[in-house]
Amino acid sequence: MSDGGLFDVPDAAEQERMVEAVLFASAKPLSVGELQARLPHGCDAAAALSRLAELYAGRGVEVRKLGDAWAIRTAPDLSHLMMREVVETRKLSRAATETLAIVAYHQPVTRAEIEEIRGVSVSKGIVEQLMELDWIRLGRRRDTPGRPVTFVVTRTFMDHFGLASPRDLPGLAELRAAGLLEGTPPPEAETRPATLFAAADEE
Amino acid sequence: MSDGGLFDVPDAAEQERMVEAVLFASAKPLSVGELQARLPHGCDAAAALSRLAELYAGRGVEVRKLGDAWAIRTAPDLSHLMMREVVETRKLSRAATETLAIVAYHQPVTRAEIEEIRGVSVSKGIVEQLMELDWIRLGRRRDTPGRPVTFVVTRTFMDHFGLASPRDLPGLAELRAAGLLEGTPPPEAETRPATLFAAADEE
Amino acid sequence: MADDLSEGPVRDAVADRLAAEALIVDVAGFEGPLDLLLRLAQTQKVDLRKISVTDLARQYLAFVKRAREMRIELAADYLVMAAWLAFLKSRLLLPPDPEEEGPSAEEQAAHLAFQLERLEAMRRAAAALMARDQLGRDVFARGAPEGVARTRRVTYTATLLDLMQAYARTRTRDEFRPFVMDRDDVWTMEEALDRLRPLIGNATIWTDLAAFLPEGWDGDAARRRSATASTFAAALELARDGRLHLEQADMFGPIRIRGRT
Repeated sequence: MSDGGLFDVPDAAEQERMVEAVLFASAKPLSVGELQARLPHGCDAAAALSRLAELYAGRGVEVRKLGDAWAIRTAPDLSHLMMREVVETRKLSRAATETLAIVAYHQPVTRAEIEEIRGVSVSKGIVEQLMELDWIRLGRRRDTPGRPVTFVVTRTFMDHFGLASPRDLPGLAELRAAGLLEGTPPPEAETRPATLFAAADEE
Repeated sequence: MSDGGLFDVPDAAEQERMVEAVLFASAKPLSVGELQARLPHGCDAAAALSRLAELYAGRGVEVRKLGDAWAIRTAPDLSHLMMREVVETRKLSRAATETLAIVAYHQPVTRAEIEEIRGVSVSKGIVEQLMELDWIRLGRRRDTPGRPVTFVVTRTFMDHFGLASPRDLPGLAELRAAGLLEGTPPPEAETRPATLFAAADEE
Repeated sequence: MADDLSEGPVRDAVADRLAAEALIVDVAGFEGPLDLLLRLAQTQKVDLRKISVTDLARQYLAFVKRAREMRIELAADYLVMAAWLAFLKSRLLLPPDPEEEGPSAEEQAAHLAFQLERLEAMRRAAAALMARDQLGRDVFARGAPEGVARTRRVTYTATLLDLMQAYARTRTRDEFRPFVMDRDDVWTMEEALDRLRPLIGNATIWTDLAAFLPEGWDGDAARRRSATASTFAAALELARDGRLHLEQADMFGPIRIRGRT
């Protein structure tokens, strides 16, 4: 350990210990930047992280990448031992899970687009519920007339569903290959009922 | 992993994983008995625990015995990483700024001289604060009865205020010319402080 | 339930009511016309891309007709969809009108099929998402996270301007201080007392008060006045304490004092 000199950078093993300690201490995932900020100057959090992830592979707890952040989580195959730790959560309604899936697979997505896909207007309660769970949040406004807000999924969402990246969403590649994630505009909007659905957005 | 047979006992490595995961997820330290109760039948929690403690020895976190229970805790030498320093910048108090100014203009200056100029006694706290900021330090003792200590400004002070030398500080006449003095003092005041500076310089 | 069997109309009424209730439940169970269409399409048991939109339109219209016969209030969007599907169905069955502009009936049908397929895909995706290992259910975070202690460090700052203004303030404070009497020419009573006390012991004979004025205070009138007043006051103070005697022979005559022995 080198802790004497003011500008001594801890060696690789020590950096690994530091990342390990900080990651263990936090219940929430930490981004590389956040980790970096907690380490002494000159440390390479990203390198220490990847070494640490390797070290923990196959263990009872794992170093997992969750979106742009990292966290230590118990191995999923040991969930049966954790009955006592299970947090009872209210079951999400079908409408809410569908809306969540649409945000996750189509993000950034506007409310009108969600309604187009689901064929019904999105109730305010659902968006509120998903935002309260910190699973979706507002993204950038769309550069189209009216500059509608968009929704994207959050780091908490990635953490909750154990997703290392949005690309890891189940079946994403197949859906994309089938063209089901493209914003295919309707052939003509005037006569189609879809316009009526979209109108529900305004209510 | 053996999860098929009803009476299969997990092997040693698997038991270690289990203890690791349970200990990690538990909100409070667990006794050997409690761990034993959480593991499948036939496991040896104590043995797995001691192997795990060994495995973690020297790592960023350690398996520690707390009373008669066990928990995963940050290694004590890394506790400094668990501190987040919030730096708050405040404006120096009026009394401290005045004291500092007097030291800068009259250095080396004794406490009694500062008090004479300010017209009030200088609190110990202010001198300590200015010394802690490394803006003033003790100069040579004055060759007068009682040999009082003197104060001078530091290199840090010069850096902070962007001064090459304390002599670069503008005189009172210049301050007034720059409109930095409020009010209209009597004309004789023009010359008096200047001579006082000169006298202070000679000391 | 023999009565029910014998009385046909009653049984029919019950059956109708049950059917109506089932339909109400069904309509309530659908999330809009698209959801209903998807459910109907799924009964065709074919790839949604190969779905027969005309069959689907027929099924949907039949559903709406039945709901109307049972006087079930259908939301407006179900009826709009019905009207559109009836229109689409008729266009699909007729040869295309070469004069007509806009998308063909086939294109509109294809888009409807796409919409249904996309909705179904999102439903499957939602199910797949929910089936993943979830935090707090299958995967767990540290049960006893060690919080980050926040320490507050306060740094102080000042600018050169602050410094100069502060100095200017201290150097000019005297010039603006509240008015106090200049004490250069004042001999205070405390000073007179301090001077008189040790001298009076030796004054065994009557002595003019003026003799007790301090050196240098008998010349300038202002100074003499101040010293005389304070020395007189001090003499009165000491007389009260029984330390000396005072006498004045006549009005405005000299005041003489003598120590008390």
